[in-house]
Amino acid sequence: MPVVEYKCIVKAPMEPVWGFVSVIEKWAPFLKGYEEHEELNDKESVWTLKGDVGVLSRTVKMKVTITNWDDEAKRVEFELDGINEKATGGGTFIATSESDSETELIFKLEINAGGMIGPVVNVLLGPMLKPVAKEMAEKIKARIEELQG
Amino acid sequence: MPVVEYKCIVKAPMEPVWGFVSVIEKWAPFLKGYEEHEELNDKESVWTLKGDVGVLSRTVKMKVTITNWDDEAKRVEFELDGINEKATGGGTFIATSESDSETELIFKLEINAGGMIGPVVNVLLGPMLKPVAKEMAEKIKARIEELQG
Amino acid sequence: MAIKKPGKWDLETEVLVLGTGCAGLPAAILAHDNGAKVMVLERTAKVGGTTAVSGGGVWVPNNHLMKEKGIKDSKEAAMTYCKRLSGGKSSDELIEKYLDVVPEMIQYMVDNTPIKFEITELSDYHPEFEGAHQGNESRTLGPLLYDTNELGDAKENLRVSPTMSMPMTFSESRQWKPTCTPEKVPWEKMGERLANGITCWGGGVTAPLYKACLDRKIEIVLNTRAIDVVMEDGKVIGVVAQQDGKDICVGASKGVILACGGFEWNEELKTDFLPGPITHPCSPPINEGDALKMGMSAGAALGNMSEQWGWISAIIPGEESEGIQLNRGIIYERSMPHCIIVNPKGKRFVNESAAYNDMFKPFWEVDENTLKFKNLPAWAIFDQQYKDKYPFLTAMPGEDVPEWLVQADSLEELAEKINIDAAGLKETVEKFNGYVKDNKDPDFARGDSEYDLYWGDDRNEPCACLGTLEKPVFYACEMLLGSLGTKGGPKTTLDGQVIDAHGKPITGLYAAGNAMASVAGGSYFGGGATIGSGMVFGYLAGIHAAKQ
Amino acid sequence: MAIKKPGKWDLETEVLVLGTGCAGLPAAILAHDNGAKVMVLERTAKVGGTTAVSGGGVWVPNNHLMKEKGIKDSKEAAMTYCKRLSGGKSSDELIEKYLDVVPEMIQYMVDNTPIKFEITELSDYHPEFEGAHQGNESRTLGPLLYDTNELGDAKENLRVSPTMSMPMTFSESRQWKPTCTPEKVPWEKMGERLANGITCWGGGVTAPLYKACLDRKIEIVLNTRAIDVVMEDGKVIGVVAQQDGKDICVGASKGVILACGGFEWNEELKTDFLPGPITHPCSPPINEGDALKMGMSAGAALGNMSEQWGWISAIIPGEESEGIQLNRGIIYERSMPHCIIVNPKGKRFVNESAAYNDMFKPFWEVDENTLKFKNLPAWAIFDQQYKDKYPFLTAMPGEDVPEWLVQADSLEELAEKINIDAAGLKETVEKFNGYVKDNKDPDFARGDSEYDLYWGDDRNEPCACLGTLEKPVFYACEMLLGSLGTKGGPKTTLDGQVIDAHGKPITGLYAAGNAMASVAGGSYFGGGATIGSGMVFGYLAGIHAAKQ
Repeated sequence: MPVVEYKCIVKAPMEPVWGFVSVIEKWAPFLKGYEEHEELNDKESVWTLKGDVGVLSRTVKMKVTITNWDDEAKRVEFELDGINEKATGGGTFIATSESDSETELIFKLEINAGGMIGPVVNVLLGPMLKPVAKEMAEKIKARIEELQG
Repeated sequence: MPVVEYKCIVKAPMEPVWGFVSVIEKWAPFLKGYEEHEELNDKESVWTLKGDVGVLSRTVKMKVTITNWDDEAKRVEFELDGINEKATGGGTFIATSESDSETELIFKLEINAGGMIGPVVNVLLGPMLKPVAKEMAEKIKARIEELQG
Repeated sequence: MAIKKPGKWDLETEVLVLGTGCAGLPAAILAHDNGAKVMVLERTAKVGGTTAVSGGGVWVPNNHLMKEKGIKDSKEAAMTYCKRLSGGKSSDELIEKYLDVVPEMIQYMVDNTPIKFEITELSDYHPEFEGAHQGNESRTLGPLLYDTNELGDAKENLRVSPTMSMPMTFSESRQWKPTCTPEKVPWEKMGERLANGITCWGGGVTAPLYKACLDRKIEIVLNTRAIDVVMEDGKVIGVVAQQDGKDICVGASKGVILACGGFEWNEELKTDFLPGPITHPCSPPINEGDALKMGMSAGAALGNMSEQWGWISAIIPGEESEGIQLNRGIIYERSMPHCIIVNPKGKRFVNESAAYNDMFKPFWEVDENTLKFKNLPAWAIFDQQYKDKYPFLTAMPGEDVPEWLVQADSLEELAEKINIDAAGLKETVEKFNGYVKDNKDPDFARGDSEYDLYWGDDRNEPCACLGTLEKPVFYACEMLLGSLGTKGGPKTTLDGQVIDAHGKPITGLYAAGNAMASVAGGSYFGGGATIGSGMVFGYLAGIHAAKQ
Repeated sequence: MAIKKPGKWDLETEVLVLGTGCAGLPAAILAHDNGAKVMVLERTAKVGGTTAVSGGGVWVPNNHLMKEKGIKDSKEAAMTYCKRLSGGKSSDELIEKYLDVVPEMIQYMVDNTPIKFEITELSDYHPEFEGAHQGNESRTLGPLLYDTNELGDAKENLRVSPTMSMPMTFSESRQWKPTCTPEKVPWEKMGERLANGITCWGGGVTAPLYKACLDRKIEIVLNTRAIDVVMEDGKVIGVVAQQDGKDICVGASKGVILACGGFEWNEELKTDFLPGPITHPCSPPINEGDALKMGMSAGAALGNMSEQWGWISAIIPGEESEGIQLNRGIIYERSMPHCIIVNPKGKRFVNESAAYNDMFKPFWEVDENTLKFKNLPAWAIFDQQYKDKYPFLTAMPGEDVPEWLVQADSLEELAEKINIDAAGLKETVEKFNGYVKDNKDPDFARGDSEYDLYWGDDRNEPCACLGTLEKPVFYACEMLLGSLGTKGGPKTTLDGQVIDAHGKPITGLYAAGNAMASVAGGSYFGGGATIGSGMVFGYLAGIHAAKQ
């Protein structure tokens, strides 16, 4: 099962970082291949992404369900469920205050292609996840730091 | 109705001239467009000719009927009847001794295209006859003179 | 490869035109009238090219005679129509140029040469399409009679058609209908006209244009075949030509205009470019792709290469012209009542009455299993009703059945004689006879378009092109792959300049007529779209070259 | 127009090869092995060209593996077969050259590069024709697995197929039948191989040939696109290429080998030369006719211009590769039981199971009345029996029905959804179901040829490619006009030298692969006839150029 974890330090206090991260609209466009998302309710949303599988790119619809949103611990946990592709997975988002001016962001994602040829898709998917996680985290970092001036 | 008459003087006495002319096989190949002829009997034969009508050339089958073969008068009269084309006509062949060493050959031919568009075909046919008659007569003349040495 | 500049030119001019058909003659006239010294090379001994053996119509939307007669037309309508027909194989700009220039060009020719036209009754070839014109508002102009004695001795140089030589106009032909009621034609009068040197059809175009060249003292060099271009610094400056068995170099300081036809008589080029065969072209056997080869030599971009002006033909064995079997174009025969066309399975496969270019296309269909052409050999099948009423090629109604027509007392026997499926033929004829009774052909829509009726018998009720096949004797004649000419070649600018593979004009090289990538693309706008485009782009090339 | 010699070359070599597919790589290898200094220009960042996305088979009559296995073959038999298939669009001499050289070429590659082959079970594409081979004596060689780690860092430069990336051999594929019994495929193992850099199919050809170039230290310059030839005195001496946004001149003292593919991605050239459209090519979107344009610039004669390696395709909306919609080739889907292809009238029009090149041809048939393509849009129609058993593109049996498949509970409803004639479809399906029961398709002979069965389900009785459509749900997927590449281009001598319009070789210019006028003419000999001819004429061109 392809898994990725990416950490980075944002040069900003916890509050603005968490304030940014907890509003999905703010960072959704930073997700590689993001096309649109629709919030069904507090917990559930449907995301349309263009995702790479090897040299092939597909438009994937995923249902994202937030299973735990902990404003205290600054931690979000979610599950993924493919709508037009057989795939499941989940992830977490954790912000940790490192100092008054620095916050660590941790992004974890795992995804598992299902169906008969899932084992092959996962092999192709694996190398794609890391750059996606990195790009998103770095863009969030840059945006928050920019907003902080 | 297209008609042509062609005369020429052959430098040879009457006998060899008539002897040559009266054997069809000898001069048939000199007729422009001649392909073959088949003798049905003493009087009748079928000729296959490639004939020009304007810039078009057609393979024409004609029945030739000798209506008068006069060895005394050195005169042959014949009638033509188209087999695969509507056409009728006829002609004469006359040899006249001019001197001991010269014989006049007269070749007359008339042909009349029939059928609905006959009037047009005759217009196109007209200018074609003269060269045909001339070529044949001249070739006969040359051949007889050559044979005379 | 193009040839390098020779030490000395054998002949020199400013504008050099290759070919003497409907593209070459206007090119020469306009180049002259725009101030250039002009020379024309003609490979044969005769002037007139493919146009000389054609019907001579010119497709001119918005022409001056329509205006005089109060017939409304618009460039926009014609544009809509032409774009649909070209099938994307011609550019909108080129079509627009054609439509802009063709009325002006015809007016110029009428004003400045002895050529004369009348309005015809021929509809566009898809009168049911948007922007098309019906027969009562025809865009096709027909040439009037022309007295070739006007040419003096040069009359002997005129190319004469082996089949289109009957000197009658479009309107006379429409009145007498030689293809339908030949007994109404005043044949004696036709003979007289012919005897008196009167010409019409294609000759009604080529003879007066030839006269216009003679009047201008434009030098037309016969028996001289250009075979390659001479280039210097990427510019065409002349040609190499064969004359009297030797090569000569002809310099052209302002430009060379390729107007020497297509490649329908060149076996290798046809194989190289066309999807299917043309075994029996209807054009004179002189179009061997000289222009295409010269264009390729010069590095021309090529366009519309898979298309040709399709026309089904037939042969009468033993008929020859220019020393080879004559291929006769088939048109009214397939459109008459009591005649259908079938394939080896005995099945119809096409609207027999549709316009020639388009009804040709199904003849090239390939069977994916056998890799043979599905519909070949194809046969026209007709019955005694037809034979009694209408001509078929040269076989006149009421006259004897010629040897070259296959005949039999039953369809089965006929099928056997021509080696096609007898059961299939019988079923097809039964089905077709039913369609005739219903006055509706659900398989191929024969008779639905006004065009389909033009070559039929309008006395035939209820439809001019539908009639049963039921009365023995039954007849068959093989339908062969003919062509009026190819229509692919060097691509040009709107002024007729040949462009290269990168889209840049090649200085000094022009193409027009069947030598160029045709404005018509995949189809045929209407009667005279061939000659119209030849004349327009010849006209434009002549003007442009003269101004260099 | 070709470019004139520059003052100074930016790069210089002896033999310059353009392209890195199955023609370019052997050309480079052979030119090197025959003593020349070689440089290769590749327009993209990746090595492998069209071959990289192909099946990787090579059609080699009389090959060494057949001999080892005791399979008899003869050049004469192959010659008879190839001549029938080429349809006169290729010369006998060129076919003979192919047959003479292809076994020798493959032996050379096996002996001198890391490439390896096995015998497959694929029959020739018309096994019922004289001289053809059946599947049990196959002439198609399949590449073996190759470990791309052998390439070191250059592994990253390999072009990877978006659809043919499953690393299994022809024989494994025949054993597991992923298109028929995908549940039998060891998918975990496939994943492992992929993760470990193992490639096969086209990659099984391109990767080891790339390695052979690396071993020889042949310089392959990526991201450098040749766009025109440089000529001097009628001789090609180099090219102009685009690199990093600027033009560079590359000199080639012994010759330039055009091996950079066809023109199936160039809209203008397709319009100029092909009779019909290719809207959804299956090749990488890099074949824009650069070779053809360079050939034309140099004055090349062109051949086989109206043909292409036909292949029907389909799309899954949203799937992209190289930034544009991915066109997926359709092959087994149309050949399975319970699936037919119909036109807008709801009628079948083709043997769905016939070989791809030839079954494409009816898709280009034009209606003479409407001037539209008769059979477009075309639809594959199948039922729940199919869906339960077989994959359709990426929709696996037993898995959910994807959005891109149209589905309906009845044929009428399905017809309505895809806007085709419902009555026609119903009648067609009823007729077809009857044919299935009779085990005989009298309309299109589906199943008559052994080839038709190859992509079917051999568990299906009595015929691997015939099954009824009767169990709802019914499904539809549009069949689009794909292509493996065009196959017209500059004509060559038997050594691969490009010839001009007069038949003379153009010194310094060669063509191979889809860049040249193909030896296959109008058809497709068997699996790997594309790659086989690319390799053979690349091989010959490399040798000839090196010896200049």
